Amino acid sequence: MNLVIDDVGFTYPGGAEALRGVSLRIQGGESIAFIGENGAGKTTLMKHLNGLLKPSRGRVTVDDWDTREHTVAKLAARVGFVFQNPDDQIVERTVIDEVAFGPRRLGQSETDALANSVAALEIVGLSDESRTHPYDLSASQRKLMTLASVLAMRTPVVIFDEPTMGQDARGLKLIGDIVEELKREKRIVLIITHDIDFCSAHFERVVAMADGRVLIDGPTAEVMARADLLATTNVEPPQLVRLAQALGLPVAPLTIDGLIAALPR
Amino acid sequence: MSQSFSLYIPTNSGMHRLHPLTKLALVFLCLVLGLFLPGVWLSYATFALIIIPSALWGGVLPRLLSALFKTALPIALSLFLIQGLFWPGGTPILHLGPLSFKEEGLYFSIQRTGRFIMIIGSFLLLTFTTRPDELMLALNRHGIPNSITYIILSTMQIIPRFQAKANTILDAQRSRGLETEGNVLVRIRALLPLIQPLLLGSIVDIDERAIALEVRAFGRKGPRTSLLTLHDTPAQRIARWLMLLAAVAVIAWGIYLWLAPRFIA
Amino acid sequence: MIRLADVTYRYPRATVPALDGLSFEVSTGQFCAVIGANGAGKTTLCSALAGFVPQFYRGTITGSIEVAGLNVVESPLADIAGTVGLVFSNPFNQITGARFTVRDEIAFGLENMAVPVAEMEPRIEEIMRFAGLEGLADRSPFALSGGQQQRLAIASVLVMRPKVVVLDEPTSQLDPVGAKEVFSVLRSLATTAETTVFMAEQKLEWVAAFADRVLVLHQGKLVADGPPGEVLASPDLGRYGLQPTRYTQVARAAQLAGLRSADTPLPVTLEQAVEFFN
Amino acid sequence: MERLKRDFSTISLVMIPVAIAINIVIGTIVYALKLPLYLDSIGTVFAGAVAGPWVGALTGALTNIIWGLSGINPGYTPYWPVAAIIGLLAGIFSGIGWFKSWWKAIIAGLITGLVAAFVSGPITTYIAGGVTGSGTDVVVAVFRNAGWGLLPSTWAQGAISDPFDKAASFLIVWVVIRALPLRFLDRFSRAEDVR
Repeated sequence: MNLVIDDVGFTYPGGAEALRGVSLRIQGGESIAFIGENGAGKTTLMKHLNGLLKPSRGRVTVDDWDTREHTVAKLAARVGFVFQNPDDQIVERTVIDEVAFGPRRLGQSETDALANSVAALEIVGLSDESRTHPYDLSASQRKLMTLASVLAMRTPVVIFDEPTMGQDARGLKLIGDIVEELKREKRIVLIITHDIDFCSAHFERVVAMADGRVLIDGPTAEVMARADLLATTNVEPPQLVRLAQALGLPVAPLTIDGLIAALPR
Repeated sequence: MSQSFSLYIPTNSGMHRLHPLTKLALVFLCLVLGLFLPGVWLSYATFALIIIPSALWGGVLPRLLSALFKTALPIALSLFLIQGLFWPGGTPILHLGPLSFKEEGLYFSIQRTGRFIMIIGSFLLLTFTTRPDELMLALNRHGIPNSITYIILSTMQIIPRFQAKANTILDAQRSRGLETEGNVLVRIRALLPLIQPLLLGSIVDIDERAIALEVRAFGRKGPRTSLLTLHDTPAQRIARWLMLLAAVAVIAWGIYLWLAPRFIA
Repeated sequence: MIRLADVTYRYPRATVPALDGLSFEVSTGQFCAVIGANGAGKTTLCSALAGFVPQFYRGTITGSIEVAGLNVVESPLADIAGTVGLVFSNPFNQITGARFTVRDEIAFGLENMAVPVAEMEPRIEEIMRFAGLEGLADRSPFALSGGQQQRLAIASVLVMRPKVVVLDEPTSQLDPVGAKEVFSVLRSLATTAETTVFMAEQKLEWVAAFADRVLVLHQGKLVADGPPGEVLASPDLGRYGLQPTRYTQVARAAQLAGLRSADTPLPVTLEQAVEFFN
Repeated sequence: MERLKRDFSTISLVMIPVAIAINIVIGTIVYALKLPLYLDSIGTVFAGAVAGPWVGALTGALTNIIWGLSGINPGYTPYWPVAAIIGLLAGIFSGIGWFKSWWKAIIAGLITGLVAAFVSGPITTYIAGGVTGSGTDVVVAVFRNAGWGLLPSTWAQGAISDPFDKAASFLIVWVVIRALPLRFLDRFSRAEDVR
């Protein structure tokens, strides 16, 4: 599976130009964090990958499919997209049915849909809640449930929009584990986030966007070292990088061990 | 997308500067004229003599005419076709193959179209030239309870938010493979996954919205002040009374015309 | 300014208490943060300080809560309104929608309290400057960014001059820069205006940098209480589902690796960490 | 009186704008989807069901007034009494427990649709000469051609389209109420009538 975004421009019907020529190539197994200010075009770009939006110019292809030639419902089998607010999708009366909603729509057999849903709930730590009403979960659990609802679709590409918002330490750890598991399965994981510490801990590649364009695109450590560029996207470097900079160390460490190793002995 | 659900056009004409109640009285008079004037042509005459000059003064005439045209055209067409062609026992004046336009039906259609454009035209005049919050403040000062004006104003502002939310819900469900395009049955089936999150999600939010109101002392009894100020003049006050008197006179005349033949007979 | 004595509260239909035997006091002008895992009772505690628990949510409560001299368990909500301000995380739900401009939205609470217009205007100007909303007075509240909307929500409550402001995760839906702005507004509120600030929060880095005092809730119970440097560096933090800041984690790792003395107190902020390592 | 005060709690005041917005937003979407339904009173029916007939009536009436006042659908305003009656009836049917089963909800919707058609007939006749400018006007043509009077033809048109639409709306509200956790339903004054 690979995604190709080729010089994509997009203008909303109202006339707002949200993307001004974005080109990216994404290979199977890559994990990429998209950062940048609200309105920089991150969500607009992600919506191009499953066909919710079709490019005004340029081309988006998911393997051999040009997104303009396929409906969202069809593209959903290849690209799973978790929206920011769980309340925008809840239709079923139990957590398990809610998670199975996508798999059933994609035409998975009932047995597969249920098995995939059970497995997805296990991953997000909600196995005990499968018979619970979604609205009887806490807001942070509802968010985890929506992650499960896309995991269960077993798509080769998974997109998360701000998955860590409102999560505590346990939730962060769970979501981190999910990302690692998806990476192990060689799926493409894309995330939109403001949580720079989370993105530096789990993502190999970072794309910073501003004003409908790609500002920087590169390995995480390289991007994190560019405090000047990050500042223009309303993002501060991760705590470890800031500490290293304040100590005058010549590295941009992404892990605690990395910083310790760089300390003068 | 506009910020509130209203076609108010913010310019600074003399019409705009009138006290909201003056405009409301004018609209009331227009409604009465539209509904109670006898004959076929009088409503067109009052439309030309009151609504058009007022709209011109307010700088909203082109917008008013185009909005009016869009609303009234389907009704007028339907009226002329249905009541013109199928008026039982009418006098045929124009033959169209097996069908014919009846004189009574045409008269009836002209009259009702006139009535309809008076009603719609006067609403549009009010909407285009009156800030909704000023109108509500004026009504509030004249005995309409605070709760009603709160409901009307906040509804006007949450509708655009709900429209956006409905679009997001649609996107979220399509991303999970929900098919929304196709035959009537497919589209009807797509309705519940759209309606339910919209309704449930907003009911869940009701708690917070109610608390936010209480925090701002909305539940406090007793008098209130208002930062918004309304400008009134003695001339406008007199004009309002005159318009009300005129409206009452027209109603009385209309009732007399309706009753007189019955009593004389 | 805030005094809780043995407060236990259960939501209707709930089997376990959401607040369990809470007792503490917060003095005037203090910036007090309450932290804890999701479900620890932070939101319930915030609602209780403003009277909505139990008056709005019903349920059963024992013990006493006094805020700014009011018995908030029993005083009518309309009386609590001007004295205790409450702000929560979703800015959209806090905008009344009944006003069409930022200025009128801020005025809403004052109008309900029948503050004369002549007095309203300078108060609104002042609070807009304080919250960094200058130049936005005539905009629609819905045309603002999330961070601006949240500062509007805070300004709309502060303009009523409450003695205590309670905030329930006010930065959770904001980007990092927006979050830091909110923290610094609250810091100067506590310092210069002597308003007591009580805030539930997840972003420990900012809690460490801005708060005077930190409470830790765990399953409805108060399990730690003290200055940020002490509470946030405590080895117990993990037991309550919380993760110390990276600064603390690195410093602890350095101690374990024998690079720094185990006696030096652990840092919780960037400044302290720089000091720790130099 | 005490009951009425409870019906018009702060919760209701906040719920009414939400219900009106639901009416208008769903109504607009359904219209755009070109479905043979209006579904522009789901919010009204919900409000009536959970907060009583008077809240329902107010929700209905204000929906049409706001829709008209916004300038977007000025032709709807004169129908505010119809919308009010739909809310009122939803509240009354909820009071006698008809929202507790799906088939009773459908019957309640059918009856409400008939009443709505009855009330809207004279308004349509007086203001717009019996037509609505939509496809169902064909029905009026057929009855007029058969020699029916103005008002009866308009009634016939309404009686064919309204009950079906209201039955669908009542059924959707029944589904939504079933899906709503008790914790949230409890906030409303008539919660015990619907579950």
